[in-house]
Amino acid sequence: MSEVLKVRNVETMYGRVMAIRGVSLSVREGTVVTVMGSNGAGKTTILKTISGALDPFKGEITFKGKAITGLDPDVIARTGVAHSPEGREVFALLSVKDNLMMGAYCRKDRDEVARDFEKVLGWFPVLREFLDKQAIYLSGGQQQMVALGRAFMARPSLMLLDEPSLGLSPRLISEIFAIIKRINVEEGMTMLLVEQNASVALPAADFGYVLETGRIVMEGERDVLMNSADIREFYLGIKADSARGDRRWKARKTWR
Amino acid sequence: MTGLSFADAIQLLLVGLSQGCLYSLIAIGLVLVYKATEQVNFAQGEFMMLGAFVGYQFIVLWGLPYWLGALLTLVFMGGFGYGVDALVVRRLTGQPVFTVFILTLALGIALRAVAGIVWGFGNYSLPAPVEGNLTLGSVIIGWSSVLAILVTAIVASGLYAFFRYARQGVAMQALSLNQLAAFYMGIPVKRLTSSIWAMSAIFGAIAGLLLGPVTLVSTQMGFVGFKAFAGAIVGGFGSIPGAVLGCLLIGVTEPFFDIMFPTFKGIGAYLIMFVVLLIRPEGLLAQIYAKKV
Amino acid sequence: MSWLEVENVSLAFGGLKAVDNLSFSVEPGKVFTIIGPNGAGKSTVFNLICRIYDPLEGDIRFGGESLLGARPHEVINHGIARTFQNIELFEHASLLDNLLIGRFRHGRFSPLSELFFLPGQLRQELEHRRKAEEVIEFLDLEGYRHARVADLPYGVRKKTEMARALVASPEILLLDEPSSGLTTEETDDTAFVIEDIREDLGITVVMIEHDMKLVNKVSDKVLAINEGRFLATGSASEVQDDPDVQAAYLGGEAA
Amino acid sequence: MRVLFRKSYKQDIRLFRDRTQAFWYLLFLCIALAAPLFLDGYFLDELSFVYIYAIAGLGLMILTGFSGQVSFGQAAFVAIGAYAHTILLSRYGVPWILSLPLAALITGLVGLAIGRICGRMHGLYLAIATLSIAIVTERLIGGGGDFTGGHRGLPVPGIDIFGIAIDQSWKTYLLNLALFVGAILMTRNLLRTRSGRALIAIRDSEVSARSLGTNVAFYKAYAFFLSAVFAGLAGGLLAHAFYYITPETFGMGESIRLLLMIVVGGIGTIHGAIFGAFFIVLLPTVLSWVKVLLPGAIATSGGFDSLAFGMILLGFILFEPDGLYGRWVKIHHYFNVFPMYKRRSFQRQKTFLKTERLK
Amino acid sequence: GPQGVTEDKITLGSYTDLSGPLAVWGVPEANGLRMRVDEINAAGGIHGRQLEIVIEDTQYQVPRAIQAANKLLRRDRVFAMVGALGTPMNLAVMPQQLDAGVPNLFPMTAAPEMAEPLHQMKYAFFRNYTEQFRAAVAYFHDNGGFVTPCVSQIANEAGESMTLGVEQQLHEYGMEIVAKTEHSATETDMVSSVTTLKNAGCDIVFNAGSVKDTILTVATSKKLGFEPIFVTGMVPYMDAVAKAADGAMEGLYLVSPFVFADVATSEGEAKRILETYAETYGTKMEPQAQLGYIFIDLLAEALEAAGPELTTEGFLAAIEAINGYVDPIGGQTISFGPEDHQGVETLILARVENGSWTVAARGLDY
Ligand SMILES: Nc1ncnc2c1ncn2[C@@H]1O[C@H](COP(=O)(O)OP(=O)(O)OP(=O)(O)O)[C@@H](O)[C@H]1O
Ligand SMILES: Nc1ncnc2c1ncn2[C@@H]1O[C@H](COP(=O)(O)OP(=O)(O)OP(=O)(O)O)[C@@H](O)[C@H]1O
Ligand SMILES: [Mg+2]
Ligand SMILES: [Mg+2]
Repeated sequence: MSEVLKVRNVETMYGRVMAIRGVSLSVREGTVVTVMGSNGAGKTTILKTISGALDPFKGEITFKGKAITGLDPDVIARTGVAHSPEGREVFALLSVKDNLMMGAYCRKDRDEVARDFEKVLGWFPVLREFLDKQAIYLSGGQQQMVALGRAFMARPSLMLLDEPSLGLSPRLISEIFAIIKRINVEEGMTMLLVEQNASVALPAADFGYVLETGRIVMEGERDVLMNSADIREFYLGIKADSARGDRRWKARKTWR
Repeated sequence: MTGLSFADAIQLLLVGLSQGCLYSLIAIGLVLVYKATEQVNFAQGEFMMLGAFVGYQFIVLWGLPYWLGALLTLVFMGGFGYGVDALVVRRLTGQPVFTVFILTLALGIALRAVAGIVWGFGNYSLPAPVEGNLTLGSVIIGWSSVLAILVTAIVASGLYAFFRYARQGVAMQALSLNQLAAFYMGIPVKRLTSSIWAMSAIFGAIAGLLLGPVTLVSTQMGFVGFKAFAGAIVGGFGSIPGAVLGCLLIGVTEPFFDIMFPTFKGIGAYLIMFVVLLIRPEGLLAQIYAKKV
Repeated sequence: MSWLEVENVSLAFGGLKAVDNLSFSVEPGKVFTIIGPNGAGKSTVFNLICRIYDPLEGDIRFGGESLLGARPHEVINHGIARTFQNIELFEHASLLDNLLIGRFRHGRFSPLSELFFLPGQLRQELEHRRKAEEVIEFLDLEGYRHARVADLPYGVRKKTEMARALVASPEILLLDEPSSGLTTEETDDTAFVIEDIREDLGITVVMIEHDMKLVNKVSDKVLAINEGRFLATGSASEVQDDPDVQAAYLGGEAA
Repeated sequence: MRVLFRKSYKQDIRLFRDRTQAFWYLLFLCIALAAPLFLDGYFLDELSFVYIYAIAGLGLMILTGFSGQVSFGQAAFVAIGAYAHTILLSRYGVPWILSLPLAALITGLVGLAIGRICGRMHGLYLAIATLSIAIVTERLIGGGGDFTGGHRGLPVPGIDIFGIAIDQSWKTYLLNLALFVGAILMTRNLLRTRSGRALIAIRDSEVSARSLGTNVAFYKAYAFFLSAVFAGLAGGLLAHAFYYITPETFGMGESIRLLLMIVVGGIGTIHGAIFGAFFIVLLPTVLSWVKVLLPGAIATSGGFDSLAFGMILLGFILFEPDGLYGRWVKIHHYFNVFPMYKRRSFQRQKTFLKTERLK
Repeated sequence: GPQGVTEDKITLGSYTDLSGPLAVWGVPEANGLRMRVDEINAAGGIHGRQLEIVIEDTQYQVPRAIQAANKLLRRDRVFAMVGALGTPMNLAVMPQQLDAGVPNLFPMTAAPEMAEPLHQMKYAFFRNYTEQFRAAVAYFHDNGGFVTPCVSQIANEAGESMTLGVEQQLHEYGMEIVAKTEHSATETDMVSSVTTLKNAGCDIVFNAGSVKDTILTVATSKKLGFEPIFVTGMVPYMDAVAKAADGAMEGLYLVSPFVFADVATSEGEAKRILETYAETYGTKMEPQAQLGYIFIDLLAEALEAAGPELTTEGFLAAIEAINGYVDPIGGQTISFGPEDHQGVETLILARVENGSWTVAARGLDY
């Protein structure tokens, strides 16, 4: 399988802060790749750099073989990258319907769009009763649904998902990942997925990276990672309870 | 104070109406930019002034036939508006809107000076699009005022529909609500923003061409912009119908206020606005919403 | 020590009943958790307690005294502090300043002494700072002390909000999804933090949470609601075994 | 490169971070105090203007920069201060030393009232409301008949403090300097105490400011009060600098100038107000010097001044949105880390706006 | 010697509005001033001294004026201030200027304070606004008369002074203003004011106004079929007004202390000046330019008379000695005296006739 997305030792700065330091990763066509990492590791920054919301200071990014480094986000979006950002970022005062429709702004095929619209409502039935409600007045989780649906409406060839499970009920989380998997399989859509909740994200993924303070410290096929002791302990929280004797030590760990 | 005859009242009403429409045209230019980008263009009055001067150049100095000259003016001003955003305002993308507000303040100062240097600081007369008056009994109103009313009605309703139904219209609101997300949706934010500026400059020019014949064309004519602002605020800044509503309210009440306080003509508009804001701090059709936490 | 009592409270937005005749009461020194599907009305309950909305009916009492008389900014004087679901920080101020603002209720409006920085002020400021530093240490925020909060990663911002609520040294703390945006490990830490808040600081905690692992670990009592209505209450395990909760909220996998 | 080691919390509270900083600021103060020894009346008067405008600017900074309420009416407050002071002096023979604070207080109370009324308005609405206040005030003073001297205005009596006539440039200079320094200290104190933080809280998020116990309406009004007091003080001093005051003197133009001032200086910082004052006051002077060097045709053409003024402002806002202070910080940093200064450490990352229509 | 005077140079100063609301006055004035200065220098200066004039832009803002004056007085150390524009500006600047012993000559404003109270360093060119309107009232009272005099005033100090004149003169005849309206400079519509005047049944309206508002008022009245006599002051004395609102201005009267000469109707020296100006500055010589020219000419007259040993006292004496000077453009006679620091003797009445101002009467007074 060919690599849709290639990121070659990218560095991104915020003023004087270097958020990611020479990250390289690649996403193969039709796979789900997840990036795990603690707070401030730089996950969001990577996604933002890929979708052009941040200018990398070094390194290059190629999508479908074309270099997209430092282009404007809308240009990149039109090449087929959809980004469901951290913190939802819905169009606060537009109706839910318009929000979803904006996702399809660059699409001409009206009836296709209509079909996808139905699909989204199918996944998130609650939204149907709120179609004319201004998005800001939805609950946190409902807004997350809108953000996801909106990204899907673009029918991208690569979907960047920043913590899709944020603030969703356990039931919805499992549903969402089922959906993600479905989209991936049925529509053959490639996914780059950033997720805190590794215990659901990793199983859904084919490949995974682990990011710590701006560097990739570990990568591998799902099964490899699933069996790595560190991952199990720190990201999947398995056998945590026994290992959690002295938590000060744990707390420190994030600071290393 | 001598009493008002019925005819006078009607007369004032009509005048107020046409004045209100002139304010509306400027206000619409303001609101347009705001609705689509949340930027506030304090130089809208100067856009109008410039429109009037350009019209003066084409129609009076170069003697082109009126409607041709007017058309060229609109085209020119459209280009101008587009350029202002593409070359100047765009550089501030992502800066707080307040900064843009200040930028346009400075722009206004510069534009007044430029106009003065190019055309001089005098007062110049511009032919009216349509001559003559419409006389209904003892009530008289200039045909150009009637035209102003018509133009405003058309423009306003057109824009209302545009923002309500057109894909681009919605996209513009989207980008004013959340630039980042708009970019992510592949909305050509920069191009849309510039075109909006072009549109507002055009409406400014229309206002200028209509106002120029009434008050002479001069570098100072932009200051009516303030009353347009007041109107837009009264209506609820950001709403097209609101802008028209507010400007009409001000335009219509103003003359009566002046009749009541003949020695305070000119501050009525602002007092009216103030009263409205006291009752409804966000204007008649509020455009400010409660945050959900 | 005081009780928080919510007594058949209702609230509707337009046609939609966000909270529907809901009652519950929180016992002092306990951790009380509200769970429920998205849009169940959990955050709205918090907003009702904090007087952001006026209930259509019912009463909210704290320490026997009704809160409905209080204006939003007076709620904290009853000892009720909160965090927000979609973070509400003072973006352009440093983390430290955010915390110092959190100390607001511990001080009087004394313009002269402030404008001329009379001796008393310095003492006060040092006091506030000391308290702030305690909390910073408590939540492991040292690294970000002087950073602009707008620049912080999501998780840290979440913590900062909790810190800001804590420096106000409230009697009762309302946490809206404290663990959202945290890794499994950080969530575990949060669990310990919450326990400390209850035990060491003796602060009652009411929290909204979706992460059942955290819920199980810390809550003494859980309330499940759906579409604004009462669904079930009891210990964590009891509530999770409730079939309605299973259906409406947990779906297949009960953690 | 100098690294700051914090040894005690006091360091973040005290006026100066450390010795070096204290040294520099005190040095500046000494130079300012000694200015009359080596500057002639012309420069002293120019500097007096700078100080007075800086005081007004600090006021506006409190309101707009810190509490986030944009005001287009500042000149109205200045006018009220100037008129109150002049009328107290000339009509009621109040001694100067009382009349100035009284004028400031009166202005403050007017500000308080307006702040209370406008408390519920936000952003642009407030801006335009205050604008209308400015326009109306000008007109009302003009219509005030003999009491305000109408449109013809009033002559301003000289300054006399306990029988000492402040009638020479160097005397007024020192007086203004003193009040200017006082104003700075007050603003600084405000910022490092509770109320100051409350203002910033309101600016950034009213919701959580409330949830932490801030009475938003009250503190908004308080901000108006303070800024009006400063404006009134500046007004009183300006009156003397003008010798003769008319309503037009404090028209729209002044309000806008004040606003531009704090933006060019750097919004939201004390330095900003001061740098801005230097810029706004000294620019015309500098321009009139530059003009001499330009070919007559350009220099003598009408409109040159305001074109240059507008253009320079444009340039500033475009290339240094953080204002003079922002630039200053960069230069400062440059010398600190010299020679390893990296341009990029200040290159702005792309930023994106969200609606401000949610309150 | 006095400041601003060297062996070979005399430095004069002026501040005016070159880019603000009154640039329409300031810009031509500045040109007129410069034109005459250049002519004099070309002709070898005065007693071997070249003239230099420094003109600062105030944008019609008092603070700017103060700064400008500060520079002129202390940097450029000017010998005299001439043609400074704006009442508020002059009032604000004069105290320090007079203290510094720098005469204030022929300010471009007709406010009474420019000559009163008598001060040996204050010399006004114009009869002041108040007197202008007293004369106007007197003229129409004696020629034809009126019953219901009204005032439409602009809300600024000039308007106020003019209205005062009307009141005072009417008082002489035991009459009073029947209706008065007041408007700000930026109005775009006058129907309300006109309606007020119309309903008051005014048969003469003294328009204490500026340029645009005058045009609007007169045009609107015509439109509403309300046609009293309109009399206005010197401010709207310009072509734009006469030609405005295609013909609506016909018959508008105006009192002025100076004559706005037109190439067509003038000959000799006046014609030469007007034509030279048109060549140099590419526009018709506006009245303000003509005034600027006259100011310098008058000043030069005094400098000549003051002789080579130039002192401020001698110079001022020379001005007071000026008697029966006839201005080269409009032909108005100007005289000063120890007790009389106001130059122009009598006023003229101009009237719009087919699109341009023509002098209808000279020698108005009250
Ligand atoms: N605007 C900014 N200015 C300065 N530094 C920033 C900015 N945004 C992020 N950072 C820094 O960059 C680093 C990475 O931030 P980022 O948001 O990518 O982390 P993250 O992995 O997404 O964390 P989280 O899981 O909490 O979202 C953090 O150390 C953060 O402090
Ligand atoms: N200000 C408001 N205006 C209109 N509807 C609102 C408003 N606030 C909340 N709602 C509606 O009330 C319901 C409850 O909202 P709430 O935010 O309390 O849900 P929640 O339980 O917090 O869900 P989540 O876990 O996703 O945050 C939702 O359906 C939401 O759409
Ligand atoms: Mg993130
Ligand atoms: Mg919620």
